[in-house]
Amino acid sequence: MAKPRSNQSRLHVPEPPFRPGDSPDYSHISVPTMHTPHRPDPMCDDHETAEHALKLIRVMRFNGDTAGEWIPNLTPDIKRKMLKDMMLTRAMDERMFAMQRQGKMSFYMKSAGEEAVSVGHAQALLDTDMTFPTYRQQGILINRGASMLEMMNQCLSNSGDPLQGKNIPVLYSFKKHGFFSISGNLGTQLIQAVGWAMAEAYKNSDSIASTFTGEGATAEGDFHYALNFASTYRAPCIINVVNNQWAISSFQGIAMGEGESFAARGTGYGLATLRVDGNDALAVYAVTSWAAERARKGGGATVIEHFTYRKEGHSTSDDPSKYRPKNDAEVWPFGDPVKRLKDHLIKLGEWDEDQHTAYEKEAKLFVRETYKQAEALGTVDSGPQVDDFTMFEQVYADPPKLLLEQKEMFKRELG
Amino acid sequence: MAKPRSNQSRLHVPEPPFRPGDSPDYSHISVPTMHTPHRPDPMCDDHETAEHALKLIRVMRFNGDTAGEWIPNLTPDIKRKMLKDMMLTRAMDERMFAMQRQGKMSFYMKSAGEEAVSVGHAQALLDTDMTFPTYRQQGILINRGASMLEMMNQCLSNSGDPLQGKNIPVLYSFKKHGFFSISGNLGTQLIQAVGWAMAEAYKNSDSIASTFTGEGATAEGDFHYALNFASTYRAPCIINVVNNQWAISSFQGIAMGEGESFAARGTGYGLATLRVDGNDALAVYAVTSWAAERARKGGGATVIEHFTYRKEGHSTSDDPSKYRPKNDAEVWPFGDPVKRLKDHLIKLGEWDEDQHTAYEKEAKLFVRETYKQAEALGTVDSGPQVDDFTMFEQVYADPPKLLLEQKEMFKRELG
Amino acid sequence: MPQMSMIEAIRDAMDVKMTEDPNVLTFGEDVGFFGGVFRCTAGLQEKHGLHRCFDTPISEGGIVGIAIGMAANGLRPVAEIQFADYIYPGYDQIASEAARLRYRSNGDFIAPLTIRTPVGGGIFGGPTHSQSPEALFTHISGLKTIIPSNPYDAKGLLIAAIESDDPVLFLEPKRLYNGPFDGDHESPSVSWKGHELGEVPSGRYTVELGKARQVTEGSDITIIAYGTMVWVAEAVAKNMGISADILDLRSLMPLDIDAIEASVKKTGRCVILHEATRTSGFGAELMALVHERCFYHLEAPIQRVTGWDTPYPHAQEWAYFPGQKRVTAAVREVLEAA
Amino acid sequence: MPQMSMIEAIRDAMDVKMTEDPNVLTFGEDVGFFGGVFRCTAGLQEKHGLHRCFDTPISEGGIVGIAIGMAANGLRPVAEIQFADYIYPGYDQIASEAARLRYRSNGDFIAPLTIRTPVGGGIFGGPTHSQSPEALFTHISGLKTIIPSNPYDAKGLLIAAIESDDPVLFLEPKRLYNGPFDGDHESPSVSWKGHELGEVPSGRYTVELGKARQVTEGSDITIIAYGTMVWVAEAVAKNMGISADILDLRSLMPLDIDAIEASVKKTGRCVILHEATRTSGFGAELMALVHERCFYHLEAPIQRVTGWDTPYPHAQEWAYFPGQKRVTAAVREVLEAA
Ligand SMILES: Cc1ncc(C[n+]2csc(CCOP(=O)(O)OP(=O)(O)O)c2C)c(N)n1
Ligand SMILES: Cc1ncc(C[n+]2csc(CCOP(=O)(O)OP(=O)(O)O)c2C)c(N)n1
Ligand SMILES: [Mg+2]
Ligand SMILES: [Mg+2]
Repeated sequence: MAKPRSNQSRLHVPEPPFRPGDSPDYSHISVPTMHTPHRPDPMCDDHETAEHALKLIRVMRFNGDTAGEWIPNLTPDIKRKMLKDMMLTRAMDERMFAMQRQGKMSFYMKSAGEEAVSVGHAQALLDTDMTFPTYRQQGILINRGASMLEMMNQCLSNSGDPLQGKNIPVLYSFKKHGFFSISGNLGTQLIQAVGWAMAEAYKNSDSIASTFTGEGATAEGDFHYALNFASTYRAPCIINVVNNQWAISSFQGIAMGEGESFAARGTGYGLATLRVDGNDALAVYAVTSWAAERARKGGGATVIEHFTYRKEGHSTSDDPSKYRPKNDAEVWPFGDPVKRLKDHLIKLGEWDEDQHTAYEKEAKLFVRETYKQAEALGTVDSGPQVDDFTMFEQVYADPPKLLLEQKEMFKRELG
Repeated sequence: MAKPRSNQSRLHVPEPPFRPGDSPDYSHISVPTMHTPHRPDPMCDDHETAEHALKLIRVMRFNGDTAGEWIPNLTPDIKRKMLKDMMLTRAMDERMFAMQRQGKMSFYMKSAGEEAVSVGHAQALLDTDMTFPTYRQQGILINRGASMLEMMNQCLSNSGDPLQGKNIPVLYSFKKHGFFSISGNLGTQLIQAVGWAMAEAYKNSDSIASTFTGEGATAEGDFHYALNFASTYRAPCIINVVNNQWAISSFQGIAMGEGESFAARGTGYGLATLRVDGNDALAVYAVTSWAAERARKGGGATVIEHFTYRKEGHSTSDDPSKYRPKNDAEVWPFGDPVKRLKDHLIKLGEWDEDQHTAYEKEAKLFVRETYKQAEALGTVDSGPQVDDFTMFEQVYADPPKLLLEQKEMFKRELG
Repeated sequence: MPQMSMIEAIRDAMDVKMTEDPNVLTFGEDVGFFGGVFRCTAGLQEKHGLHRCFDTPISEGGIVGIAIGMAANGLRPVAEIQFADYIYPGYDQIASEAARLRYRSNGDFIAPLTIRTPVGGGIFGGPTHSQSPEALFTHISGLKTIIPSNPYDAKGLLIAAIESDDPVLFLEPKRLYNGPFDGDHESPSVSWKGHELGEVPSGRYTVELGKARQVTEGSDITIIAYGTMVWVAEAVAKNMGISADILDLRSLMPLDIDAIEASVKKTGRCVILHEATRTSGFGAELMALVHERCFYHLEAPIQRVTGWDTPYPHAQEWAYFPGQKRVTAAVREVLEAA
Repeated sequence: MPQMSMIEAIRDAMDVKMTEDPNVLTFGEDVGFFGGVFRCTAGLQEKHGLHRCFDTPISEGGIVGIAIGMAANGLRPVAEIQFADYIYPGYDQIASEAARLRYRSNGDFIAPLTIRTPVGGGIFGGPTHSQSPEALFTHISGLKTIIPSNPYDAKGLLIAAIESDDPVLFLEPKRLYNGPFDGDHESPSVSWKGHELGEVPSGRYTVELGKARQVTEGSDITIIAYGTMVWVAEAVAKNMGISADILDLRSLMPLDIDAIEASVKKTGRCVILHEATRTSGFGAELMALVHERCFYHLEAPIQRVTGWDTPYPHAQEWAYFPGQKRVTAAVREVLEAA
């Protein structure tokens, strides 16, 4: 580990082990292989999961085998679907990133390295379960069969944008796919998801809510509200912390402090707590099923930490080589989530390199074709565009007179 | 335990075991006698205190004996001072409550039943340590020798009020006694105390900060901020949660949910966590010394839960018989903090009933005399009063012109 | 017609809606078993069940946050914030979330919640139990801000708020809970009993959000007020023996700009009252609007009478409160201006 | 004289103060090693040490909270909030605590902290990277609110803010970080290089908080602006070829009311500009103040030109932004009014 940088006072400020120029070495992070913790009954006492908050639940070994108590009962078809969803998510991310670089979009955010979290999680939920995602779970939409054209239209803020240009790229809203409107304000949706889940219980429904935060945003008050209210009212929900090691330029130790895991934050609230290898799609599926069952049966909420790695920049506005070693992502010891599920399927005899290359191409082609259709509907500054006057809509259910007058003022401005 | 009240939905809403009309029976709360947890080294790993968050540290048994590893090394003189401070605090509270009832004050808040928390804690700190109290730690001021006349003047908002009528009764500010200005907004001072402590570390000073919250207010975001920032920057501070079982009318289970203790909230943040019998002044002293030593030596923050009971109404505006059994306080199994220290001192042979009665009288007399002096300086609506124009002062260091103009407007209004 | 205090009228509004619509529920600090520190929810838990009227942790951000999630999921939550002075930890959830959810999702999700909270001074509550923060909310597009001045309006407006598909902030002047208050703290308190506006129909009725109430009709001057200040305005006009158009706004956003404009165009003179801090208070917006629309009809500069640019002091409460003296002086000046 | 962008000037202000006063330190999200998402603190950690310029958790409430504690304990913290749109979780700590600590303790404790945060649109940031929430702060007594429009002022005002014994909210128009912006998004961007106001003296100097800058002197009309809108005002006046008194307020609270009053009394006509949402924006207060003081000197109704009462949309950014067209129309109307 790198030596701590000079600090002339007793004020302790944590620093990441490696900075640009360092040769990162993660041998201090133990990669559990066989000793994945046991799987308690989903209706167990929350105490029984305290150790799970500090361990790491894994299903797939690096050689493609599966091991331990958490192996989910999934058909090869479903596993192939998961792999394809992850590949499609990645293909879309790559295309959109490139298009942003060409000036077609104001902004984009990839989920590279984290596809197993969104896809594995979504696969284990019911369609009636509402998800409250951040901007890095586009895989949920892909898994739930949302229209990629609509997603791209949103990113382009074009004439086909379901949000009519009101929001920045990636901040989707797809109620029809159980995908809550993403807020640009970090953390806020955590407690809203708890409220949504409370409403499900109130209505005696079987559905649950599942909400996401990055590890960085756990520092917001909303995270505390969510854990506390979920505990008090035994809300049927899942609180997912995606620990991808980085906020923007801050490493996870800034949010974590002297704590040992983000899952462990839930322990003091009496919530179930699981920590999972977030690059292991089957493990993500397994812990999600466990937590969903617990929630659905009235056992209350589970905090799941998805331990993963943000392989690329925070967004198109970011350059990670400014604050971490260039090869950090490569030496990260948990591998790539797509490759890991691929290796597993190949080992099973349910997938091969040719199929993989073929689907890679197919996904790329599909994304390219879809993007073409999207661009034909315009971009934020060219082609068919959203009518400017739509900006006055959906502020209120019934717009106040003062707002209608402003619409008139704007008409006069345009002449 | 009382049966839960009817609830026609799956939404779980916690309820206290007893309501008015019930016969409270706290036999389910175990009162640990000899098995107080062991005392680790104050610089131990935070893990070693995880069990302490769920147990209860005690020093005094009900018969006045002391037991266990936490017995503090205190002279009889200091113990007597603590007893007297507690008695004086109680005597003042009683007088002020009665005077409020006579209309002399707009409001008052007693600390009955919780005197050991404030006095025991203050006794274990250094004068240079800044405390960030709530409205129920007046015992800190008494212990630190603040002028009771000034305190009463504040409550009366009279011509001698150091705050010149700006704030409501009990929300004292005594920088000279290391007593931070109490905010009417719950929770806010928790994170401010962490900032104060960070500044001490930044300045390489040995002083620490100690901050308080009721168990109810732990639900505010500031509690989370405090634990998180204290952990990240290893701030030299103590975070005290006074669990007196009640917010206003809400029992502690509303804030706690499925959690097991408020001290345990700190575990997930990697902070040291102690839970103490808050009616045991010697135990409060002991845990405070431990946490103060840890903080001063660079070991970071400790969360201390003081397990106690609010014997009376929340404030003069409250009537607890509306929401809890009338005799709840009496059957509460941890006794009265004054009586417990008294019994211990008597057992030691350092105090007797006569001395006790004598000091009770002395305290009462002192309070009565002091109150007379205070009332001579006026009350909020009679006698010498704060000049109305002082309301324009201390808004800014240098008042803006618009504010000075308002002062002139007010002059004109008075004619 | 039943006689009600404002507290009872507010409680009745919730009771009516909870009885009629299973999606309506209410919660907040001390709201459940105890029935609220001002007793606005007393009896509702017993009548409607633990799951429909309950206590929350002391967490205003959490309270608003769950209300948003519930509202998006089809319920009609009525959340209580114990004092408006404590609403700020929930400010982000209100301004960034409740008010913006419809817009940012282009109508895909909405947040039809109501937040009730007591405002205003007059009970020696000092800096943290007396604030009137309405202007911090009227600046937030997407939010409706309502403030009744009497039991009849309180019930009708609260029912309309609960039924509104937009998030509504419902401010309750605590000094009016038990009776009208004309700003003279030295005279004995009056109750709503026997007061015309204390006559509150049973069952459901609504008062439209966005319509002002014409308190008195007159020709000399327009006095724009809301909440407690409506009563001060009425007392001042009466004592001065002037013929005033007094408007009780009731709804700050949406605003009854037509009523304001018509009145000032008629009288040519205008005084605006509020209890909140002067600078950037809602009076500034009202003044701007009147100026923009009625400039050529004004015979004197508009004046506003407000609280000062200081926190609400404890002992100097009546020096802070814009009472009859301050209002009278302003009205006189405006009337006497050439 | 050194040439600086506004980013460099802001960084230099902190550098100067950190060099001169060991009690000054700065922190915020991504502020440390990385130097801030807008690079305002780049290099400060390396130069002054890890303990004087560091990253914080993503917790605006926590950031302001520790700043208050530090400030009360004798330090001079400069806290960065990454975007003003994210300041709301810290609103309670700012409004209830930083702004009130001096008052409620009658001067026993003070909170001399500075909060820096970027405001305004023009970078396609949509609803959550474009807001101008100044009016939510000018209503808070005890707080100072500053907004520079150029590098020279930015440095001098920030140094004055750090030295002020009051809490200061320091708003940085992000569209001006790298150059002046006249509201015409279609013309090529300009940089501060070579610009007169990009000439920034080295070392310590201050610009007094509460003094407006007279941008141009004129006799036809007064245009009151701040932040980005100052540049739009200048372009409009130039293009229209009118003789305008343009005031760059720089400080909203304390406000240079004398300068405003003198100017409007001279010109008799006034237009007020801001980018924020119209209703209850700071323009309302300015309009109220001008009305109160200059009524008899006004030859036409004052107009305000503002953003709309909607969230800041993404695609319709330039339809929302109060650009030259909107401003020109208002100025023309005011000039032409009888
Ligand atoms: C309330 C708030 N504060 C700050 C930001 C700016 N911001 C956007 S993303 C980000 C980092 C988030 O990190 P993390 O929570 O770990 O999520 P990740 O991007 O790693 O998925 C920051 C600081 C914001 N959007 N909202
Ligand atoms: C932010 C905020 N919300 C609500 C209140 C109103 N309030 C004052 S005291 C109180 C109960 C506090 O309970 P607890 O934290 O347990 O402290 P205790 O009174 O028991 O010492 C409430 C709800 C407040 N003062 N501040
Ligand atoms: Mg992250
Ligand atoms: Mg309590």
